Amino acid sequence: MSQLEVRDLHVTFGGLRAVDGMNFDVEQGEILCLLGPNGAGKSTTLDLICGKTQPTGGSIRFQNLEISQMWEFERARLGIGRKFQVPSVYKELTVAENLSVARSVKPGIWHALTSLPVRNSAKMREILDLVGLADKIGEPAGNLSHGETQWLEIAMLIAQDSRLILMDEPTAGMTIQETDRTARIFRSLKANHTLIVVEHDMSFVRTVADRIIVMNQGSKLAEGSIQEIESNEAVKTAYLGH
Amino acid sequence: MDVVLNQAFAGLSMASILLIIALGLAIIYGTMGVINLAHGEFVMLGAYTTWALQNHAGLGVVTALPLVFVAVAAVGWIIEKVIVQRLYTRPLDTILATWGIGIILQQAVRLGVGAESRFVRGPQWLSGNIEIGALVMSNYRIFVISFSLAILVVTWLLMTRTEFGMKLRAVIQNRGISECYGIEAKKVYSVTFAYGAGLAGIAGALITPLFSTIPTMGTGLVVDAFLVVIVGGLGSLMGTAAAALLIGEVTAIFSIVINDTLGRIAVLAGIILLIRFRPRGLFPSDIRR
Amino acid sequence: MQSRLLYDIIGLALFAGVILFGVPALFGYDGFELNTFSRYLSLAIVSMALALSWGTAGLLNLGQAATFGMGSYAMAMHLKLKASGDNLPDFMSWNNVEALPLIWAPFHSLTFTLLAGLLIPAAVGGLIAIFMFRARIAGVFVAVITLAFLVAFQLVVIEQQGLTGGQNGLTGLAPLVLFGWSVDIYSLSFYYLVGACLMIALVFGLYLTHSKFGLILRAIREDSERTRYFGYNVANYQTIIFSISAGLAGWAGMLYALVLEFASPTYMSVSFSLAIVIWCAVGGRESVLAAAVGAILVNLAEGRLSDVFVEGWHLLLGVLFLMVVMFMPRGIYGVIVDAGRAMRRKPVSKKEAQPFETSLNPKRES
Amino acid sequence: MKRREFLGQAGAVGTMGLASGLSVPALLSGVGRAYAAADDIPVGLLFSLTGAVAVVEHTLHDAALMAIEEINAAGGVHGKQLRAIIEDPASDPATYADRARRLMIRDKCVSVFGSYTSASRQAVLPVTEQRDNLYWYPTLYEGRECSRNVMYGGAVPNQQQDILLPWLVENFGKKIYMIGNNYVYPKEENNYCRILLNDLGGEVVHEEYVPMGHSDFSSVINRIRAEKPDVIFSTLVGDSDVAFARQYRAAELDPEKMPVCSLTRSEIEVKAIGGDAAAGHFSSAPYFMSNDTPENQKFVENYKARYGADSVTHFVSEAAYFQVYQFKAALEKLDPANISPTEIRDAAVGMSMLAPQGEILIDPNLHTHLWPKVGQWQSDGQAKVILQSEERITPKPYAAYPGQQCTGDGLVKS
Repeated sequence: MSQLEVRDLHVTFGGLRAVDGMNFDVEQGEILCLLGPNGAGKSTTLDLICGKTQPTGGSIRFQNLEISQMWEFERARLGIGRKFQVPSVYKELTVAENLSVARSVKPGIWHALTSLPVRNSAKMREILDLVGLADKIGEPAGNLSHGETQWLEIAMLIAQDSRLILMDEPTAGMTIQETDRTARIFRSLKANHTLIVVEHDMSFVRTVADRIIVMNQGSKLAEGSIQEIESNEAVKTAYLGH
Repeated sequence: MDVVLNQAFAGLSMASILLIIALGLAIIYGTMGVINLAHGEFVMLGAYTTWALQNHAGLGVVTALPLVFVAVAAVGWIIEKVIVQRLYTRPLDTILATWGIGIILQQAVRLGVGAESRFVRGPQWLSGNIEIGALVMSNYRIFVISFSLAILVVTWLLMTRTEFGMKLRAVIQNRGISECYGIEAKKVYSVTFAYGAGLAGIAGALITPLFSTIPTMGTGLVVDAFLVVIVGGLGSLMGTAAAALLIGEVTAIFSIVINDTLGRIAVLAGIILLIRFRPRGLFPSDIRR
Repeated sequence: MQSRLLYDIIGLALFAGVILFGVPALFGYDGFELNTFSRYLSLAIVSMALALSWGTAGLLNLGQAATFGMGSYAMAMHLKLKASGDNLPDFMSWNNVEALPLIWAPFHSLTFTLLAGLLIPAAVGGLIAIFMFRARIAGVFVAVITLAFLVAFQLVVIEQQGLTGGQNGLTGLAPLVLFGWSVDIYSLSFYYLVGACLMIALVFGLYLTHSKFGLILRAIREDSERTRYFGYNVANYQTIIFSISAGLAGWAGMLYALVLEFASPTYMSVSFSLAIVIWCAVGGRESVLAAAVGAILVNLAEGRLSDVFVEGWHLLLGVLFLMVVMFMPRGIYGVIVDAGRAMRRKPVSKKEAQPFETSLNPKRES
Repeated sequence: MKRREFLGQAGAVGTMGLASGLSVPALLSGVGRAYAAADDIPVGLLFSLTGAVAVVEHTLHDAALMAIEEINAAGGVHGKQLRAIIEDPASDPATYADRARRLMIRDKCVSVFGSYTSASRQAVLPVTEQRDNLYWYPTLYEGRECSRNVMYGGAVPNQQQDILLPWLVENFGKKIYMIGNNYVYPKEENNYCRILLNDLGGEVVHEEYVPMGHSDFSSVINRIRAEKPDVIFSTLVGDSDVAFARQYRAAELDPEKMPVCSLTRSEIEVKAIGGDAAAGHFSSAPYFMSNDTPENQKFVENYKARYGADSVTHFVSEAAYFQVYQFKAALEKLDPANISPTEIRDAAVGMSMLAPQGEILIDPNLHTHLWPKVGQWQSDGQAKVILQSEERITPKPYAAYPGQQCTGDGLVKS
């Protein structure tokens, strides 16, 4: 049984078939990269999995549970985390508070009413050390630089500790060093987490991807390892070959 | 049957007044996302300007209209420059600020002109009724209905057929990019705000022969106009017109079937349900962002 | 965050000192002044209640006056029944109501009244909240729906004259008897009763905002969408805080009806609702304490200024309010926080001084 | 009880008060009644200068203030000046209650003059009765109140309708259409009207109430057209009345065939309506500005001199004016060192004086005996009196409710 099974997934926006019959599986502990030209439906696929968009047809099973009709927060509680293309951290909250919101093992109201907003746990320090924000812990996130904001969001995803993490262009706007560091973090996450990553940076994809799916016009064009994809003729015509 | 016909006309008449007040609000809201709670006070200023022109210059309501438009638009322009412009980055605060402006305008008029109700004479040539069978229509109300339609058409043309309209729509779509192309968004906002205020002034001039002209006259109107804008769909001119018509007619029908109070309650309940299930309004605008 | 808590605790201690000891001493235990101040304190509760929903969770509730009114009517109904003895309340016989309406009957009991004044507004607030937040209504639409509800509710109350006393409201009330103590509203004990209610409400409010619950609400205020993907049921969080806020408003309403000795549909007017918004904004909507202080200060200023400028004080209030919105968007609280920060370390970050923004536009359906 | 006793008691408790805070209440119940024998006599003016009812209340304020200053200019009372303490309750009942407390408790006024609406009077009532103060209320109202602490200067239903209804039925017909704002005053007037109509064989074709401030009367006018009544019996107030009159006129309904007869429309509303739209319709009131008495000539002259040539007096501002003189006359009967609200009240009962409308008298039930009239509005904004009561009419606050009577001992039920 795969961790995530997507079958015949469809979504239509006013006549436009944004995702048109997607089928794929993702295994526990795998890093799957989604490639494709703009408008191929990559981000929409992530939206469908995390619940931002409701599918017009098809099924999404996560850990053998049908999730396509669930609310976003229910899916999140099952263990699906999402990073959006535009960095979205809470700018008015401090770094520590951002992590505390993200650390949502018990998202119920009663628990929230009976807990402190921020606990200085070893886990939190560990995560902050990992992304290099330990000295900014009390800083409002709005004061961080663009790169730091990206790191904070990644830290939040680690804190959330989702089994399946959906990443939309995590390295956009990063320097080469930062991209390398992100790649290292991703590889270290692999042990306990599954990742689906939408990314354009091919060198990054080469470093992290276990498997690649290339999308075009809402459906799967090709699937396989990096070598297989790079030698695929159809992909070359549609995407890589200009 | 007679009652139904007459009531349909009454609904149309209420709708025209709602429309003319709501139109300015809709433009301002649609363009810059500012909920102008001082809009009722612009209506009030329009009424008082009409009164002043009639009393001191002997102008009739209809001849005063262009002057009223210019005067109230000027006030709107100044307010936009001095106050509203500083608040575009925090839209919810504009509700509070414009409410404060409303209080100030109201009190300024009260202190300057006095609290008592002022009398504005309706145009003589529009007195009387047209009777078609049992349907009795007041000439002045027919005039207001036609005028509101004319304003709607003019505004629509202005938005779609002129260079200013093109600039305006560009700014609505994306302010940053428009500015790169040399459109001065600030100027566009100022002009739009002034135009919306001017329309409110015209509304004030037109309703003052029917209602009572006091400094607080705008307060009740703004809530209704605001509901019309929301029901119509943000920034949509035709939506605003349709919503005004709908609310006017439904109010008229309810008030004849039940009574005015329950009619109003029913309309409010309907509006709440509508916003709940169609938060983008009846006719969501395609030009908004 | 530590500093926020520190500010609030120091502030609460100072505030409690001023309210409990300073004010009575300052006014020489004068009954009239204490009564006036009791009025301000009860209004402080409704202002801090708005800070919970508006400041913390970003839900601008323009219907706060409706739930406030419900509380005041609950209390007034109890006292009216008491004043009427075995007879029907006078206004009912004027409206040809033959027997005591069913919904009035339980208000003979003080316990029921106190619970009803708190729980009915909370329940109504909760229902409106469920209705709105399940559909993800946000920003200005919350303001519109609550405003329309307020207008409709006030119309119903005025319309149902036989049940509510209509435009005149409920007057001719008996004094409240609490555990055998007949409450004299000009007494220091009554002042302390209201003061204690405010303190309890403030401590409760501070607890809420400084718990993880408050943190999640602030997160929702900033980006409700994002918060959902962390597994929080945003609608439930919003509903709970909305309902708590409405309940507190009802509580404030009960005290207000006691202070003024009548309940009136004007307590449920749009202008009263907007006045609550002003108090909250002037004090600072981010802190419940600041909102309470704002209510007291504005009312105090209104009381004093209207003595000096009989004709012009309304104008002055408008100008004052506009200045606050434009130049002190976070209210007095923001000024104090910024000053405190400036003292601790020299350069004040520009970004922090910015107010928070609440999304005005509906979430785009893409 | 004598004042000195109160002061003694208050002083004793006052010193204790600081020691033990909780015994202070004992002191406070005395505070409101300790009227210091100062150099002047504080009186409160509680009329809204801002907000929705300011249009009317400001004129009441003006009239009362003018009376106070006239009295002061003539040497005051017992050589003491009246000191007017002005508060603006801003048309909000809660603020009325608050400001009334200031006037009665803090400023120790011996009387407060104020308010127009029933709601505001009822808001002021609790503190007035507790402190045994005296509230001078100049407005016509619904009756059904019998406080020993309110001096009612305006007409009650029987004083407005007893001469009016037979005349209406005789001259215009039996079909009456009732329109009013939705609150207690219109409903009570209509209750009483129905009783009179019953005896006269009249008929109510429709009775309807619109919310306060309602301004679009298209539906009402359509219904009037459909029902074809003989008379419109209106108890609309303020802006609603103005809007109704203007739209009635715009709809070309003819006052000769279907007049509006109002219990509330006065010169001040007519000024806003415009003489043309008001002309031909009727109002029932004890006073019109055109009243031809020397007292009225003086009143109108002084008023215009003070507030401008285009200002108007009306039946409520007349009462606001004469009530200050009633207050003065009562004060004159008392020992200047020893005045209190209740003594002023007791001195005022049974007193008669020449008011602009004619000779009026204060009944033991604290309401006023008045001279009802019916006026027809002219296009110059003035009323022509076309019917005048031959005798002064006794106020019967509970006229619609047999078995209840308001007397000098309060409400008596039999």
